[in-house]
Amino acid sequence: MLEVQGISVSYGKHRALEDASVRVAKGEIVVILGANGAGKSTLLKAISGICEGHVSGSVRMDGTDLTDKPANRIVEEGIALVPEGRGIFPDLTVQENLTLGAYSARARDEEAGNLERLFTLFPKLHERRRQVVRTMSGGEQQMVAIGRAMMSNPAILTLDEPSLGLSPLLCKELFQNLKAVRDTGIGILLVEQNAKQSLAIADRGYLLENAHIVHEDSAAALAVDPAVQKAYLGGAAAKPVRSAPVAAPASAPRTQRPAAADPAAIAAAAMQNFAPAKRAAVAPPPPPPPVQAAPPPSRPAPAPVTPPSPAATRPQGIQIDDLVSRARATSAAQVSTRNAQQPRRDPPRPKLADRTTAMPDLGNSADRLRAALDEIEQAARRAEAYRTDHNRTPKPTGK
Amino acid sequence: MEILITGLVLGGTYALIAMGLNLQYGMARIMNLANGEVLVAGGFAAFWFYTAGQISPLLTVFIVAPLAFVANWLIYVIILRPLVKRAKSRGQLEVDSILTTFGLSFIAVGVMLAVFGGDYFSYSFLATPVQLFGDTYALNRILAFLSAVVICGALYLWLNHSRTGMSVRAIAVSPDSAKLVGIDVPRLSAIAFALGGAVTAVGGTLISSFLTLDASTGVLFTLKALIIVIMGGVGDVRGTIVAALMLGILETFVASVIDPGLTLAAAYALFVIILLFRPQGLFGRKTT
Amino acid sequence: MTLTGKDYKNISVVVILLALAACLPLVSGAYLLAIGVTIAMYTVLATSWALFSGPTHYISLATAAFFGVGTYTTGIGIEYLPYWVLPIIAGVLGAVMAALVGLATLRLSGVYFVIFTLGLAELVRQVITWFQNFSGQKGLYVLTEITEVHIYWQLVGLAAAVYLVGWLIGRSRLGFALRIIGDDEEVAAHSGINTSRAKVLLFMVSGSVAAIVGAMLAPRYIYIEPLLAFTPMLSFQVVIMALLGGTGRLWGPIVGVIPFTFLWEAISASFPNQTTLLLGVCFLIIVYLLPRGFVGLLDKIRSKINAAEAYS
Amino acid sequence: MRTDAPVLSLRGVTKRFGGLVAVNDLDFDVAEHQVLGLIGPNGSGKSTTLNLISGAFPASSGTISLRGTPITHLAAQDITRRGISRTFQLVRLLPSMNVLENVKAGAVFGHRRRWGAEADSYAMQMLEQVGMARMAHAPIGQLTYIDTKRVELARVLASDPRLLLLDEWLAGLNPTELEEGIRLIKSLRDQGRTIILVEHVMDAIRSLCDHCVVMSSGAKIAEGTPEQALSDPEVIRAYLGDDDA
Repeated sequence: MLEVQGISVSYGKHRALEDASVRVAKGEIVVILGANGAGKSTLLKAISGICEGHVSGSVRMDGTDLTDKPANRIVEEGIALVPEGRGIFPDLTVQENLTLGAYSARARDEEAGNLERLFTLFPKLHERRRQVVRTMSGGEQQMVAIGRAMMSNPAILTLDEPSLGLSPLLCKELFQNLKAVRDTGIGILLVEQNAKQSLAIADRGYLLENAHIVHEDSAAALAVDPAVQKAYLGGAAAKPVRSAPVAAPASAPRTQRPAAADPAAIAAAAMQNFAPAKRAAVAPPPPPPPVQAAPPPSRPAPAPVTPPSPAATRPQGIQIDDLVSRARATSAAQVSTRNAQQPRRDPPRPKLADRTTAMPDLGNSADRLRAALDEIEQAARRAEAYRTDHNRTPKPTGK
Repeated sequence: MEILITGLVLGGTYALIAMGLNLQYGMARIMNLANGEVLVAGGFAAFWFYTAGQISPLLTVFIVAPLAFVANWLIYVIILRPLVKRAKSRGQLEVDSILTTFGLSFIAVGVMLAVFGGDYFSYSFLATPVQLFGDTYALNRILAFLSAVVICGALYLWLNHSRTGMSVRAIAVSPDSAKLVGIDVPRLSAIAFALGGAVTAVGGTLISSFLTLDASTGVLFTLKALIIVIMGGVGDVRGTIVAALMLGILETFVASVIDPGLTLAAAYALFVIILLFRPQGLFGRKTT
Repeated sequence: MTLTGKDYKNISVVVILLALAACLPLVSGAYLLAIGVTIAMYTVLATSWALFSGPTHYISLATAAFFGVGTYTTGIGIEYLPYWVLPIIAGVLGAVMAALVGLATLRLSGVYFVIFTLGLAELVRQVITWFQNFSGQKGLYVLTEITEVHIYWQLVGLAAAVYLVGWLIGRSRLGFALRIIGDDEEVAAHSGINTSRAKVLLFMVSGSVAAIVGAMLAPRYIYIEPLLAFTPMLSFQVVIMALLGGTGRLWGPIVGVIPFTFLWEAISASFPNQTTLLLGVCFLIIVYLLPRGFVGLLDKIRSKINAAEAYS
Repeated sequence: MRTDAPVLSLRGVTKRFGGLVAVNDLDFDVAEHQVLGLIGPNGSGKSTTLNLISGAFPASSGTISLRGTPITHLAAQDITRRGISRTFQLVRLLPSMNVLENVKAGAVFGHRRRWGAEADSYAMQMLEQVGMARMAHAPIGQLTYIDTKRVELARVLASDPRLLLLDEWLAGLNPTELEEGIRLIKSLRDQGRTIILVEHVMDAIRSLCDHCVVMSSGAKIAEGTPEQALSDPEVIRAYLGDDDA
């Protein structure tokens, strides 16, 4: 069992990770989701002892303290990292990469057995074992990287964005492979941007936002969490149903800028991603016309300290419009409040458990899914129409 | 034909020296400009053992190699490692290590001058002629060449087929990845550096059996070794051997056809051509 | 060009110091004058070296090559041309040679440049020796009316010129470009600076000055031969003096040159056989104890004093 | 319809690194005064595209032209001189210089070259624009993270570019800083500057961009207004992964 307790990392003045705690047991896949720059890679680097910043906190593997140990010692304790950029030896052959993977003392005795197991898992590596890795495709290189890490006979495998640069098909294959690795009893800690696919194979997940771990839940729960979507596509994507009818009529002149919201409001919307307690508050610019009459704002949206009591006071049908109008009404006020509040955001942060209960109940996930699919179809039609009408990069097919 | 064989023979010994430097620069990432002094020291040892105790240079090799290994290991750990740790960037390490190894080379020259004096030294070992393809060659050169072939071959096998050799190559290819597979990079870098020094010193021992050396010729060998390593591609064993043979043949050609005084000029001309058209070396790959 | 009051002050200080330096032959004996020539020579060489190597961090070991080319320009040319033309020709030759070397190597990493310049003096020496073998002569006699005092004044004048050029470069776009290149070459390129051109230009200045110094010093040697003109030790001494003083400021190298010249005199006198060894020790001392030279040390002390004042 | 050439146009631009195709046959145009968002998941080739435009390395094939003139094979400094300036993903400042000198670097060597007092005053003007004038003489080491970003932006602005490339300029900012950052970029937009924005902060994309190009695995998968592009099913798939459900 890998236990990371209250780890903080800073690069000079820049705090890349603050007080993060994560644990991974053997035989489970744990995924860490988060936007770019949220600190995901830093966390994995800190665990593996290759972080260049200043690290505090503790990393323990089966009770052995690994904090401040050199990277090669950490490998000996059974943690293998597949870093971003793969961490392979591009000028060596597949076979050599794998042999090097088994360099550590803990792996040597089992080298033959591990290799055999690996080749059953990835037959392609066996086929290509004499090939120089640099000449292989991105997906194959990723396979080598995972194979290399598995050769060190790890108890925990950590991977930094393994799907990076892979085509959707290869991604699918990769995640299937990871599942197979998990089934051999290895624990996997996965940092990913590809939320849907990684959640589909994961057991648990953490949401990392702006250097903090803001949420922990089962993978199934995270998969239907609108906050996860928002973390990737921003405010409006979480409510595609609403934006569909009004969004961008195809005839809109393209030089026209979107209704210029004031920057504070934009930032406010963007910041919804950072402030966990306000996850439900969506203030997308340009705001769509309310479908139903919005109830008057009961209190300013950004107040982060006490999470709103769920479901009961907020009928989900009007929730978004409600929040939109509130956000609009208070957007000017928000700036000053926020300026005053943001820096002090940390101390009153509610505990994880509180926050999970504060998650707004979005009802039946099947309904949501259906709505989302409808929306996607509409969007596809719209996009098609737009393409034929307004193809400004003339390709033969457009005419 | 004669030029070709003499050139190949000379190139073979160059390959050995350059291999030593390549281990130090390509693998341990230290540009060692005191490399030539290590070579001269190896030659001195051979000279001393031969004149004082009639010990064959071929035997001296077995004394020189472990001594040079230990000495270079100490140099790396005591003098160079602090620089590696202090360096914030590759560029800074390069400047620092160049200056430091210059200093070391001067110190080595100074010590050798103090111990042996400034004279040329040479001894006559197996200077008997042998017939080969109708021409005559000195036996000591042939022997030196054969020894170089054996050592280069052994090194090549070691690097490509042993576990430690492979991990040394791994450090050369990607030190960051090497850490992740559990390789103790600082320790292995020291070993690569020490081994490079030992190989160079052995090269010096062999060369001293047919070339005249003096305390300050080291820098010429450093230059030649550097040119070979860069021509062949840093960290590339095959390239080193090919480049060394090329240089050996070129030098022999220039020396016998134009003027023996122009060998370095010829080497430089070759070097410039390589720099202009293939700056990554014959076998090196462009870094992007 | 606008000059501030501080500029005027600095200029007058430099002019006064140079004038004082020029007065040395009037008051000193032959020995002191000889040391004066040595100091003036290394000041010019180290300052021009630092003009290029300071901002770019490329370590040039080609000083001896340029110097030797200059010496030979005088040695060969003195028979055919009036003396005053020769330093000019030497300067042009040095610049051309530097341009060629720079174009071939300055695009590449620093190591290639070091290696190339390290062998350059030896390369030129071999070629010249080879030429001489044709003509059958071993060396050249440079017999002129020029005395040690003349050489000294020429060098002081050249030093003034080098300081002026360095000061002008520092105020020019080229100097600004070099500072940017020294900080971050990629930013420099993306700011619109032609980085290789800037580097080659500065290397040309540096090479040209070294060749002029060689041309000026040739009469001192009277007899020149390749081994003397292209002694690699010269390159190393220039590097060490410039680094000892510090390359961050125009006045840095001279701070290294003066103490080092006296130290070197003492070493050569007391340990004539250990000079090489002690030069090596000097290298190590600089790398480990004075990585930014005396200038860096002064800056450090000054900032510590400032910090202490800020607290009190 | 349009008579004037677009400020920048890419046609069939491709970049290979060894066997890996980082950018694959990319076409798009940037019109005058347009703010174009270049978005896509990590590793989709956005930064590589920016590097190709700015001349950090050459394209393997295809053409990039600035107002109809090909600039595909020019060196970085020549591209900058012709009027394309960029910021770097990880801020790159000149550590030995103060804030004003950093900005002056752009003013002196950029698209429109200035020198002496003119460069100083122009650099100062740019510092005012990004709100850093009061720090003009501060050393770089004293700056906070967002301030370093602002100085870098000022340096780029000081070169008077026709086209501005911002590489994840908002990444890594905390909420307060993010707000300032968005306001700053918005002010640039309102001046009518032509900008390519590589960005992950989607709300910023939505509000700042006129037009979006979405990339995935090196290729363009969608294009249009931010609303259109972000609701494109292909885009949703690229970001959230294949939906197995």
